[in-house]
Amino acid sequence: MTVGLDIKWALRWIALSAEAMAEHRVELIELDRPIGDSDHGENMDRGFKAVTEKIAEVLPEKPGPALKLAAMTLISKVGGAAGPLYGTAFLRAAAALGDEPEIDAAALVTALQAARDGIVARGKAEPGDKTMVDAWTPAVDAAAAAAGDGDVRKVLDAAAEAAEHGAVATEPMIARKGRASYLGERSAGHRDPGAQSSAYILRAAAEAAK
Amino acid sequence: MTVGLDIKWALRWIALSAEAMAEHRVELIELDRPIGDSDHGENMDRGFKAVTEKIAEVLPEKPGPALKLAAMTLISKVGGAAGPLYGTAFLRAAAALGDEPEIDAAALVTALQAARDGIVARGKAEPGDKTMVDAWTPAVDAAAAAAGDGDVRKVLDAAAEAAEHGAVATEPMIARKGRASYLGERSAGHRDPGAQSSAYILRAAAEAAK
Amino acid sequence: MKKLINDPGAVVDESVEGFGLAHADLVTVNPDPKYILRKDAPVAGKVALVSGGGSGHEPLHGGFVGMGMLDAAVPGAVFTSPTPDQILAATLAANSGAGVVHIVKNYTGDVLNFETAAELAQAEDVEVRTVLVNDDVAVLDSLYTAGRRGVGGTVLVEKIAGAAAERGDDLDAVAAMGGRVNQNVRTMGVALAACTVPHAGKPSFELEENEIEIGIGIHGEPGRHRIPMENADGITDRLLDPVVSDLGLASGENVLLFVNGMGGTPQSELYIVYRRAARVLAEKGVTVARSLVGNYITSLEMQGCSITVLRLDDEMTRLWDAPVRTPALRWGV
Amino acid sequence: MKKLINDPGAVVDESVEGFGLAHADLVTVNPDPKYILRKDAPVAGKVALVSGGGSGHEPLHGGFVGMGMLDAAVPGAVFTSPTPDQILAATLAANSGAGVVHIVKNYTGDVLNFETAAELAQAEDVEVRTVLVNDDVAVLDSLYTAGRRGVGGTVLVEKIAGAAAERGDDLDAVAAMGGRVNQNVRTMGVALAACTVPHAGKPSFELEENEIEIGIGIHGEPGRHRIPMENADGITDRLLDPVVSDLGLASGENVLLFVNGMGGTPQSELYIVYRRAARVLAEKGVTVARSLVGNYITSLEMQGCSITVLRLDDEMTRLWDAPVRTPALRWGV
Ligand SMILES: Nc1ncnc2c1ncn2[C@@H]1O[C@H](COP(=O)(O)OP(=O)(O)O)[C@@H](O)[C@H]1O
Ligand SMILES: Nc1ncnc2c1ncn2[C@@H]1O[C@H](COP(=O)(O)OP(=O)(O)O)[C@@H](O)[C@H]1O
Ligand SMILES: [Mg+2]
Ligand SMILES: [Mg+2]
Ligand SMILES: [Mg+2]
Ligand SMILES: [Mg+2]
Repeated sequence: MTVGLDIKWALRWIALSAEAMAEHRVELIELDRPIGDSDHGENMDRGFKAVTEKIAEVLPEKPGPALKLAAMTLISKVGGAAGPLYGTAFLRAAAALGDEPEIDAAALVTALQAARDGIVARGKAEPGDKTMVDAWTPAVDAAAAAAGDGDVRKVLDAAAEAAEHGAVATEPMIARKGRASYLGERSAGHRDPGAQSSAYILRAAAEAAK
Repeated sequence: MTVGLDIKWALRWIALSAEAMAEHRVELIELDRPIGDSDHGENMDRGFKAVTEKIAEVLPEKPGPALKLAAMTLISKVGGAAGPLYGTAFLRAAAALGDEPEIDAAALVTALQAARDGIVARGKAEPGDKTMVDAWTPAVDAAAAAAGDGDVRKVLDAAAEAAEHGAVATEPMIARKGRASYLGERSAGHRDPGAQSSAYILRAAAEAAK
Repeated sequence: MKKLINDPGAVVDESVEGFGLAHADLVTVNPDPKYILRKDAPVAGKVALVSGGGSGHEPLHGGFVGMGMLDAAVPGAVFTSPTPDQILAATLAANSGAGVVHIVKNYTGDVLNFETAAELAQAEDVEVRTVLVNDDVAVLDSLYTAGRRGVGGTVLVEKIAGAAAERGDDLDAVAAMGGRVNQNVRTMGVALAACTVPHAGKPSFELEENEIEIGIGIHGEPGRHRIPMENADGITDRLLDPVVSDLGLASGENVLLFVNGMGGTPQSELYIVYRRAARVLAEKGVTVARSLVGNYITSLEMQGCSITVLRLDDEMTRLWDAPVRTPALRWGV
Repeated sequence: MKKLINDPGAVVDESVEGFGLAHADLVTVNPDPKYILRKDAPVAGKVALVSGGGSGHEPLHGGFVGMGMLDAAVPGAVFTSPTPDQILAATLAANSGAGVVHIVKNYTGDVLNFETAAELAQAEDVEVRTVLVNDDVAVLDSLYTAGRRGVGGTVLVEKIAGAAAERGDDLDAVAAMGGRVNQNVRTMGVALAACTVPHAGKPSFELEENEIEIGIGIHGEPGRHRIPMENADGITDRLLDPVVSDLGLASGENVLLFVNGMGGTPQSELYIVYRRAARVLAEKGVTVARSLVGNYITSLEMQGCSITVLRLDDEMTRLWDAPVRTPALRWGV
């Protein structure tokens, strides 16, 4: 049996997410351009930069509190649709993890599910609506399926891979939620920026566990 | 001795001027673009179209009244700098011609001088200031010089040719009057639109006598 | 991208600072969390109106802070809704005890952030009501989508609900008046050229020399469809028809006609559009009792316009005419 | 060229017609000869103010017709000064018997056409005084040239002289007040992109992506020189410095700071410029006692701005604050 995930993982996850947002800032702006308002990469980069600063200031000691700090910072720094949605996701995940110092595969799946459910509760999007839900839902399903032998790394790898496929799968969809929905059928043929940023964030989670 | 100029000439002059303004409308707009405000061709075309209509309405019977009608119409339809300047030119020429049914070479030279003096009186430009004065002044001088043998056609040909050279000669000048003067040294290298329209109008006068 | 800015990341900070300096007689600016407050807020006994949204729509919303309109405006980053802590701070600062009405344009981001702020304010015992503005007929309205956007009608909601608050209506009445305006207002817009978001550095969409985009919103997002360029009368008809039919306007009704510039269109062109719209309404027997023409809710330097029609009743008309004293809208005082 | 117009030749007619429809409470439009008249003109006993010039600078001048400002405005073709018969008709319609002040921007065309109109009016026993506005420091002032252009300062001359007329000053006093404003006001402008005159169909000059034009006027004419793009603070300094030094502003003086948009620049950018200008003036010990920010004298959809500084004394300040009720400027009533 592999070891569980601890505060080091949580901090690395956040750090790698911040790196990914900085690295893909322009790409996420470009994805948001044809079907949105050209700010998703800017929003996420601004948000995760603020999270990084906050983490360095507070130095949380357990995964739950670390994710809660990230959540609160995203809520107060990102704005737009992504701020409250990612904020809620991290907040719910943090609540699910509670004060435990270490996370096993089952707890991890529960936390990912809570994150996804938080996004759905706030945004009311269903799978197929061309939103970040289309990355998170397959990710959560794959994570649950991979949890059998209790390896958190396998769980995270499965989630990341499924999220990546989910993001790609948003391309032909016609948006029914978020800004892209204003375009109606013209939204087809473009990848959803929030689904793509979700894939990067879940990939960061998997990398952080290596 | 050739015959003098009569009402037919005056009406043809006006008609050919109107044609020239319509034909060179875009060219005169383009000359006004780099050193002015892109309206000279539009102004002159609008003005001479109105003159043509007025002439058809009133059917003046002598050169002086015909030019006076043109003057009043230009003043009330053109606006800008060109309206009052051309208006004054035609008005002064008309006054010089008075009610005579026929114009000989001497009277013609006097009328052209009066026109030029009218432009100078209103606009206060001197030769070399890069304005229509730089077409009219050499035209008047050439007309006076050609008047010796009393041939009005020679007078008009000389005036037209001198005006054409005068217009070309404005190219290197640095403007000191009119809108082009705001550009200072940057006005050099462009032909003055008003000098060019003056050349067209004086050429129309010569053609009308043929 | 050529803009009169220093740093794409500082556009909102510097612009709001300049705004505060220029209008120090009417507003104060709180730099962090950032909001713009009516100079004499909180106004004792008065219901407070707070609105906000992404920046780049100026004069909306900051330009409408002052007597007879908003008590506070909360600017987000360019085209990005503000955050709950900003909205909460503005709500608390504006509240005199009579409660606060949030005027929220219907975008997922605005809705979610204002929702969170309202919950937080209520947790601090501040009563909040929310008026959601969703007047854009370019967007199909359905329970299963994000719904219609809030666009031009927002200005009219803020003015008329602001007047209701100023005359002393209570919290529910002010919110109800905002809702009444929203129910009677519809808008549709067109872009001749896109705008460039400073941090993006590129136009938000590309239009050929001979194309226009019909049904655009106010965030540089593309519209419903793209058509070949038409003349002003033709474009006006394309915008006005769906507005009129969605409102179900009948002969004999009174309206306010609002032709709004998107930021980069000369006023002379807005009046050419106004002329046609006024004529078409007159032909339908509709009386244009009030009008507004100008740049009031913009998309940076976008070229284009929107047409908004508000069905007026006597009370709304009186509230429209009531005194207002803000940087961007001022009369009667 | 993409514009919300029907026919390049009908832009002014249709736009002014729409303007008249939208502001029928404040003005009446005479279609031919074309002028815009204050609704209640002639105002008994009051000196009348008449201004005008080429169209394309909206809201100037029509937007400033009304109580406390102009009695009539005379629009020419786009960027072409109006004709004497238009100006004469407006002058006669506005005159109550107390005489008429012509406010004329210093361009050869405007000067000549207003001059002729003034002669014609005087021949009909109407007393006319002319205030020539020439505030543009980008242009070298000399007896041997056309002299400085009238630009942003025109708005301030019209407001302050208008207030003097409204309070009952006589003809010479109103003209003197206009002259006093002109003597104390200076302006300089910048273009980031040119405008397109409808009948010309092409931009009036071409700027590379990295160039700006310093010292532009308001007719789409090129400026004094072209420089590489700079940030907003740098550009502001380039405009403000010559204005301040030409005015000879000293520490302790009061000014009105006016940042004007050329038509295609977002308000947010104007406030970034305002912020810098206000700071620089403050550093020099100059008090910005009044401000104006927005599109008031434009060049169609040109991108850029101008900075105008007016040295204020107490009387000018009072007249600036006096009530005004026009389509584009309104306060105190
Ligand atoms: N109702 C919703 N439910 C889930 N996700 C949503 C919803 N609305 C928008 N999103 C996500 O948010 C992303 C856009 O975020 P962002 O561009 O930062 O905010 P905004 O749309 O306010 O500009 C979309 O790509 C989509 O994935
Ligand atoms: N003071 C002046 N004296 C003589 N001609 C002048 C003067 N000012 C301008 N012009 C002439 O007028 C022409 C411009 O006319 P136009 O473009 O119709 O008017 P505007 O300059 O008002 O736009 C110039 O090319 C020049 O020849
Ligand atoms: Mg976005
Ligand atoms: Mg010209
Ligand atoms: Mg956004
Ligand atoms: Mg002109």
